[in-house]
Amino acid sequence: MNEFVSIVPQPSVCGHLQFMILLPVIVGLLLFLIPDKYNRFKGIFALIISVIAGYFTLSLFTSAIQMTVLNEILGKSCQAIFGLDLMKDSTSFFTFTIDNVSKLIILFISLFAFLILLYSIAYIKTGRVKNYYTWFLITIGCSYGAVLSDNLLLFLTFWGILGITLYKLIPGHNEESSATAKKTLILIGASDTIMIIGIALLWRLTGSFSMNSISLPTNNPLSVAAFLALLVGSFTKAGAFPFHTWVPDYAKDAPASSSALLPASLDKLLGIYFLARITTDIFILTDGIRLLLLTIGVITIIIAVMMALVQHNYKRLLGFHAVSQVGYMIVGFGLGSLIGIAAGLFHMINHALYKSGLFLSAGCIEYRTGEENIDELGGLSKAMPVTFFAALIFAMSISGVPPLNGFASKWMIYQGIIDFGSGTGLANKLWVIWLGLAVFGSALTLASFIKFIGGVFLSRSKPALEKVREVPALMWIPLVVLALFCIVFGVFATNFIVPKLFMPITGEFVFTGYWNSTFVSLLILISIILGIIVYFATSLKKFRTEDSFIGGEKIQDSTSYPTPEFYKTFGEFKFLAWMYRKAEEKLFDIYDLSKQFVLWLSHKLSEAHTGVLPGYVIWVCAGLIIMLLIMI
Amino acid sequence: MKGMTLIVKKTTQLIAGMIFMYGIYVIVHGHLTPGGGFAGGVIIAGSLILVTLAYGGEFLKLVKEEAGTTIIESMATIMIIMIATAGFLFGTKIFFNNFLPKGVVGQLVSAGVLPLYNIFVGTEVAASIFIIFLSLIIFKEESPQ
Amino acid sequence: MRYVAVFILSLIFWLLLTFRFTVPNLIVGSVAAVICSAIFARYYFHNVYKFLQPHRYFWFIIYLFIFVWECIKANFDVAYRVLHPAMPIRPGIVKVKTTLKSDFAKMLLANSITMTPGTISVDIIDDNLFIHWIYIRSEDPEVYTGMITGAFEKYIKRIIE
Amino acid sequence: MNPLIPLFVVIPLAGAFLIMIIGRFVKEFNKYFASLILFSLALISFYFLFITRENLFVYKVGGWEPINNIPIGIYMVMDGFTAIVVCIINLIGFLSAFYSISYIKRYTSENYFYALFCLMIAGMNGVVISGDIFNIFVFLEISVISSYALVAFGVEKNELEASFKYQVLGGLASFLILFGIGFLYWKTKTLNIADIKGAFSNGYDKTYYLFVQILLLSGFGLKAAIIPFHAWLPDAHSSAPSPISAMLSGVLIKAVGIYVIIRLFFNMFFISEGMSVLITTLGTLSMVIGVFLAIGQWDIKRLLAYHSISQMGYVVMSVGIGMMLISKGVRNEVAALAIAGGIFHLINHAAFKGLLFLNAGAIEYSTGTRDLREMGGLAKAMPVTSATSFTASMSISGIPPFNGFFSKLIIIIAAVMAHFYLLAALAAIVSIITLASFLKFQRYAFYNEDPNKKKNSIKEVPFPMLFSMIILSIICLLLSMLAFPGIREAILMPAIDILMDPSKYSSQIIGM
Amino acid sequence: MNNMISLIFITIGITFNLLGCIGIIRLPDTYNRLQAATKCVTLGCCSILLGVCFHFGFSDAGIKALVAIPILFFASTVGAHALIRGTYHFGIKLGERSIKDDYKEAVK
Amino acid sequence: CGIVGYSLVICFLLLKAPDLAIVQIVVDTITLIIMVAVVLDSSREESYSKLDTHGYISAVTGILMIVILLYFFAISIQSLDVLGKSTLRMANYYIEGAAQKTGSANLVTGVVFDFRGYDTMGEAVVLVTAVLGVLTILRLKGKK
Amino acid sequence: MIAYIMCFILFLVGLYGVITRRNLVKIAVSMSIMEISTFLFFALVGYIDGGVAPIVDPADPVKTYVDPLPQALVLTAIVIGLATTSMLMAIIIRLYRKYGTFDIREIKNLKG
Amino acid sequence: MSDYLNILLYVQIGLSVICLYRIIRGPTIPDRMVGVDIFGILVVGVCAIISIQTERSFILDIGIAWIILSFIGTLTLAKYLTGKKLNE
Ligand code: NA
Ligand code: NA
Repeated sequence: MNEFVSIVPQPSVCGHLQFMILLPVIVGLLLFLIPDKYNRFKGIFALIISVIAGYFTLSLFTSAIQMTVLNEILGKSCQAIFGLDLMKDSTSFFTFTIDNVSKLIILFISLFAFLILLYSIAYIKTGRVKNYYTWFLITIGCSYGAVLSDNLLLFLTFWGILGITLYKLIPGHNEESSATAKKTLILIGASDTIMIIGIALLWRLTGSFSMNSISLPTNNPLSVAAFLALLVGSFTKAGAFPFHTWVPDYAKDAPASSSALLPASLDKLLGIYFLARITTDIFILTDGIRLLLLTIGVITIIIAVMMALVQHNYKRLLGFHAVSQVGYMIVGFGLGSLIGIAAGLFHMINHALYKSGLFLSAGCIEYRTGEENIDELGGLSKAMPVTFFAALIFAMSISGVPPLNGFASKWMIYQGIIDFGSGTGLANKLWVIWLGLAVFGSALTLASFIKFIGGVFLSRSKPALEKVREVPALMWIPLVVLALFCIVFGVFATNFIVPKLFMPITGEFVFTGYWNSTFVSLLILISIILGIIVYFATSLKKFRTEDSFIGGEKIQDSTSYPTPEFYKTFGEFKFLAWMYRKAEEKLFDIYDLSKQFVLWLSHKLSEAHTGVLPGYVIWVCAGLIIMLLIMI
Repeated sequence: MKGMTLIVKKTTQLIAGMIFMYGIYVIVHGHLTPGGGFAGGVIIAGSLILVTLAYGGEFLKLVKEEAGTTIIESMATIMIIMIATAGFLFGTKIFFNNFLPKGVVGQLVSAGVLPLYNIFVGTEVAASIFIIFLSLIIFKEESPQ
Repeated sequence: MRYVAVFILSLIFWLLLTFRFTVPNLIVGSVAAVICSAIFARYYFHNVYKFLQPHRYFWFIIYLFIFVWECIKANFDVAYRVLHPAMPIRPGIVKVKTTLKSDFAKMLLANSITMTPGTISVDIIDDNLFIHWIYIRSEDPEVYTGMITGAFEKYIKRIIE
Repeated sequence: MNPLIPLFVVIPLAGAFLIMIIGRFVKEFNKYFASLILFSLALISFYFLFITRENLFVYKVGGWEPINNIPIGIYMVMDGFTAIVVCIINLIGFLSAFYSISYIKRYTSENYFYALFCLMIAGMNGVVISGDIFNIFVFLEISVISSYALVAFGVEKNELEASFKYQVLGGLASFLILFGIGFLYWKTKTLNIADIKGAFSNGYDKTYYLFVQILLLSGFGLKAAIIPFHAWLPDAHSSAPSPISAMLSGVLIKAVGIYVIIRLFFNMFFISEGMSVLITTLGTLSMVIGVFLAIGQWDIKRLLAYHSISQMGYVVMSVGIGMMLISKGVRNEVAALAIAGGIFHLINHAAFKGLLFLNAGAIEYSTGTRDLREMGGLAKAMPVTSATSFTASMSISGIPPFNGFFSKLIIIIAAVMAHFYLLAALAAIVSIITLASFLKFQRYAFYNEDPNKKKNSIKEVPFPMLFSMIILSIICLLLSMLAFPGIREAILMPAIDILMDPSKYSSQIIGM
Repeated sequence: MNNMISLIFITIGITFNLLGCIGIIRLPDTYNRLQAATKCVTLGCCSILLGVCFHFGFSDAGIKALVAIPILFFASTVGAHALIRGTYHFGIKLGERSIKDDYKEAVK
Repeated sequence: CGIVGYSLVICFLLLKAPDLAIVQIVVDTITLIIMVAVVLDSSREESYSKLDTHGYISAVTGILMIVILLYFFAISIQSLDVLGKSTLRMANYYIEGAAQKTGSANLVTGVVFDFRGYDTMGEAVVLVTAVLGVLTILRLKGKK
Repeated sequence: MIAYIMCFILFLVGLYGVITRRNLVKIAVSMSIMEISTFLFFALVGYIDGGVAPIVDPADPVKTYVDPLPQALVLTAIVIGLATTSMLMAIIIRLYRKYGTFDIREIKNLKG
Repeated sequence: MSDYLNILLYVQIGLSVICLYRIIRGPTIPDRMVGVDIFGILVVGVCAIISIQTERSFILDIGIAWIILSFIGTLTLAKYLTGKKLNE
């Protein structure tokens, strides 16, 4: 792909690499010292840094280098400073892989960073999130680091820092958002910790921390455990079932630009990047694992989109979609074929484009109206035309309407599934199920976006929204750029984007031979019709609200779910109704389940500490005696 | 009446001094006979405690005494450390070196610095014990709820 | 004056304890005695000049013998009561008036009474000694005062007053 | 005979007494003097950290040379492990003392505070540099008695109750230790740790050996608050003034508990498989139960205190795994890794737990409460406290790039490499729950809204407190550097070497 | 000779002690026990000390034993006195066989 | 407390430990005085509380524990020197010519102040610490 | 051996006291009983048959002394014990003032 | 001769055990205290006898110390009985 952009001169990669990672981090830390009063200045400064980093990325993208080790440089500098041989016996710690996947992803990281920063300068008002730009820049630097590092420990370090920045990018100023911040970091941090075990197991099994050099078949319990542990990390970051529950909450409570940066784009890029790494580089998957991946993929698609359907808060709705789309990518990687992987990566990029776009448009709406509930909005298309058109493109894209990019990648996934059906394993035999559910999910997506677009932009204008104007240029320019990307990636998908960007990663594959236009068109038609049916079935009914169940600790989400609409629609589906009710009770939230268990156990243990001294003395003696009984 | 009966008071007059002398005897002969700084110090404190018991607390102007004794005790301990460090400083660089001449075993003036240690430990112990005693007995506060 | 007395007494006590008449011993003893007198002399007797009157020592020695004799006598008495199967005791507290004026004398008397088996002084209030008696021989104050204090009072008067 | 070794005891002792004497007449003398001497001690300890890399130093108190290779005086021993712990003690001590300059203003009798503080430091230094088991006991008593007093420094209801419980259980511990020492002397007729090991090599009865090991383990385990001997810790550590809590949790339980356990079980007893299993089990129990107890707490300091139990569980478990491998004689490099993880975590815990308690103190100083439900939204009012406490919280929860992450990483990796998958999984789960409880702390203290709406009255704490907190949070970040093999080699390896080779310690000392 | 004398004294002392101890067991109430016991035991011990004095003769030990006698004397008598007074104030009634209590009015 | 301590003194005397005896006497008396001071300061009433369920449980547990611990103690001391037959190792050098080494006729004092003078300094410091502690705890007001 | 066992029983009696007594002062007394048993233990360890107290009489040199070291240790330990006891008593006095009771089971403000 | 002394010594110690009986039995607190007081005096006798046995004078020192401290202790106990504070 060196011919891709030839205007950039060949870089001295090592120097660039360090700068790329360190510069944003260090500048971010320096910005920490500037008070938040000068927020706009900080934003501009951060923008400049992101441009510089973007330049480095670009030069790296065009370079031919595949891997580099920074040990010598760091080691020498430390020798000079501390007189210690820092890197003794650790030849591989600072190894960076710069293969085609990483190159692609860091390029897009730079793109998103730039666009969202541009947007943020206008969007982030002073004091909304403390030290926003600090965490933003650190996020960028560490994302580069995570994507480029080859050593799993180094990777984990960068990966973990991203959890902190994610946490810090929520304002946390009130009950709900602080609870969300907490939940987010607990889930992310937990997944990181589980990854430690995976990495430890990998080291135990292979004796190496290098992603490149490991290639482990998942044929014994330990390697399966290692795989699953790493999978948890990837899933949590990307937001896949059952570790997705932080994403909708985060989307609702964080500023739209934070959501656009992390859950919508960077976390997806990284999570799916890591998924690609573990499914292709590190492990050799067996059939059972594929089955698992596919199952999780479709479950993610369906569950999240069904939850999205009933949302009234548009940011939360987008959050659930951010989860749902991950399912497609997982399905893509679960397939394991070249086309599947390419589709997964392609969908990842596409999703990042339109989902960050959607979040940014949501931010625009919020910026002007201050309202987060779809029911309170309407008829904004006249007042905010640019936002409307951009949002429309993103919505169509996510719903898989041709010729936009969402269609292209979903279509590749469907194709991959059909392709997969020719295999012999159990997972292969079930291809119809995967395909059917994926298509159904797509349909539901469309339905919910009809609701979003219709509810926010099209329906009758509300009197309260008379004074709404279009957002400033700084905010709509990124939207337009992203929308253009969506169109370009859709239109030129088969003839330019996929062959040029994704085939270098996966290897050559042909998909023209499998082109079955009737079939695919039929699928699209079915999905569109289904979507419209669902939309009308739900929206024709008058909304009724019901107090949501409040149990255990005060639940952070005060918005009520308008469940009755769904009861009416699928009145006969008692099971669905039950599922929704339980979902409201957070019964499926892995976070709340574990929290309840932990608090219960904690309470029981606490009760044993009665505060009465002789009891404690008895413990001591009992401990002594038990030790004696065991040992002697 | 403050303190205990006349009998106790008069007896105290008679034997408190003896007890004090005996305490010093125990301290000074620490390296020859059983006892030493600690036992002797407590006996000295005992003589003071006896007076306090017999005559009542205020007889000794307690508060003032307390301040004084704390200093005495701190000084005594610091002297111990100084003697210890003296061993450290006098050439040999050995902490806790018995650097004085040892003398003839069994004589009062013998055993190098040991009698000095004994004396300072005795002072310190006497002060400490007496302070503990005083603070416990003059402790006053609002009555229990 | 008192200081000197306490000093000398302390030094004597020291020498008795150590029973070693070497120079270091004397020096140490004197230092100790100085400290002792500095601390305790203020609680000491006021009329220390009495120490300088030799006849008091004479009476003291006499008194000592009488006291020991009384003790032994009374001891056998108590032994008899304790060992007797029926335990012939008639205990009670009696009040005895003393003619002694000085506090120290009262103390000595009370101690002497206490030391004599069978009687023990409970308290002194002004001139009245309250004595717990294991076998009250007489209920008449005149009689029992004589029995209890009689032997000691006059000697103590001579020693101290 | 390095003449600097006794200074670790002499300087703080003399300091304590000078504070008592001069402090009575010179105002403000106590605080600056205490900080000064602790700072100088910290410098000396850094010096030792560098010079103990090659060899071990023995200081024979009183100049009593061994006769026939039997040590007759008391030895002070300074090896790599000692240097690390001494370094922790004096550094955290200095920062806590500096922090106290403003914190302790609201208490009466500052002289007593600083004098006791210095005594506590002297005691801990004495324990750590001592090579004689009875001497360890004596200095242990100095430090714990001063800590009893310091726990009760506020003389309110809770402080007194906590101190009483601490004293009774601490006293029990002392008796167990004393009995253990008696047992050791009964058999070996010596008190020098190295010599005891030599004496045991002539043979011993197994039952006796286990009995004395268990006595000492439970005695020092009580001081280290290993479950089930932990009951005093949450009370005492939460009731003490915050700089003292920082010292107790950050340093004391290590210096007089964990350090001695490690020292005795590696360098005095022969490592046996049974004991190492026991120690690992105790560590795991502490790790798990401690964290479950912690997460339900609403009192910040109590929450932190229970976490100390849990984090010490990590250390003990890790060291126990190392012992187990050594006793089996297999996978020595993994054993070294496990021990390194334990010691690394020990160092880290001192930094972040000290910092957390200082943060808790700052919060209490500003808001007047320790109950999480009573506070909120402090991030605006107290930016520095908020930032430093975030650093510490992330450190203890094992989030990169802070130090706790690396030590937990090493511990988990070592557990996996040693084939203890269950332990690794437990360590991970505990780490997650730790994270959860610290995010709870962050949420209720710094995020959220103030339930009492008294925002304007809350101010950031004065400079000395800020200074200590900032330095400690920088240390939290810098300590991650220990994860680099080169630095680990330089600082942790001397300690690991002395622990790894069961006879190195005793043979080196006896030879001197 | 000296040894014989000392032995005799010690034997006498121990006999006194024995009597005292029998008293402390047998006598009915606190006052009487105190009565019998302190006196006998003190005398017994003084006697033993005298024996020691004879044993060591005119040496430091002998003198020390002699010095101990008055100290013992004062200590035990005053102790007994204080104890009996304390007992009375503590509220222990005189035994049933008591016939007289002059102290009662004086305390009031 | 008092009486156990006093009995201990006799034991010490019989075990040829006069130093311990004298120190034990003084310490025991002081302990007694301190305890009396505390009890006096609060209340003089003896509380004879009946054993409740709680009490029974702890009593039974206590006795059970005692029996078990005693058993372990008994089996673990079997291999050790019996009373009076112990040998000297390190202490040998405290006796052989120690009087000349330290100049002290009282070997215990010699050990305490010379061979183990460092311990003794620690002991003195412990006492000072306790004094400071007592003064600290007995302050009337802890916080301003 | 029986002496050692008796000594340990003394220790256990103290322990039993700490467990079962409700009065703070009695707990303190039980603690000091435990303490005393440890002292006795050391003294027993140091005893040697036919040995004399370790005080040299220049006039009358003896060969066998009992072991002076445990005695030195106990000496130190006794003082430490005294220090601990006085601290404990100071706390108890304050506790009584604050809680108005000596009952350990009433003193349970800190729990959980 | 020394056998005889030994017997005397053990008789004396046996007497202290009798005191122990009273201390444990009670029945009142003053009774116990009387027991303690007497015990203290008896031990002086023990010391004295031991000092003859061992021909060492320093045992007498212990005896004297014992007298003194048991005296102070007894006074404290007596004061406890009177119910006065120690500083009254
Ligand atoms: Na992240
Ligand atoms: Na709160």
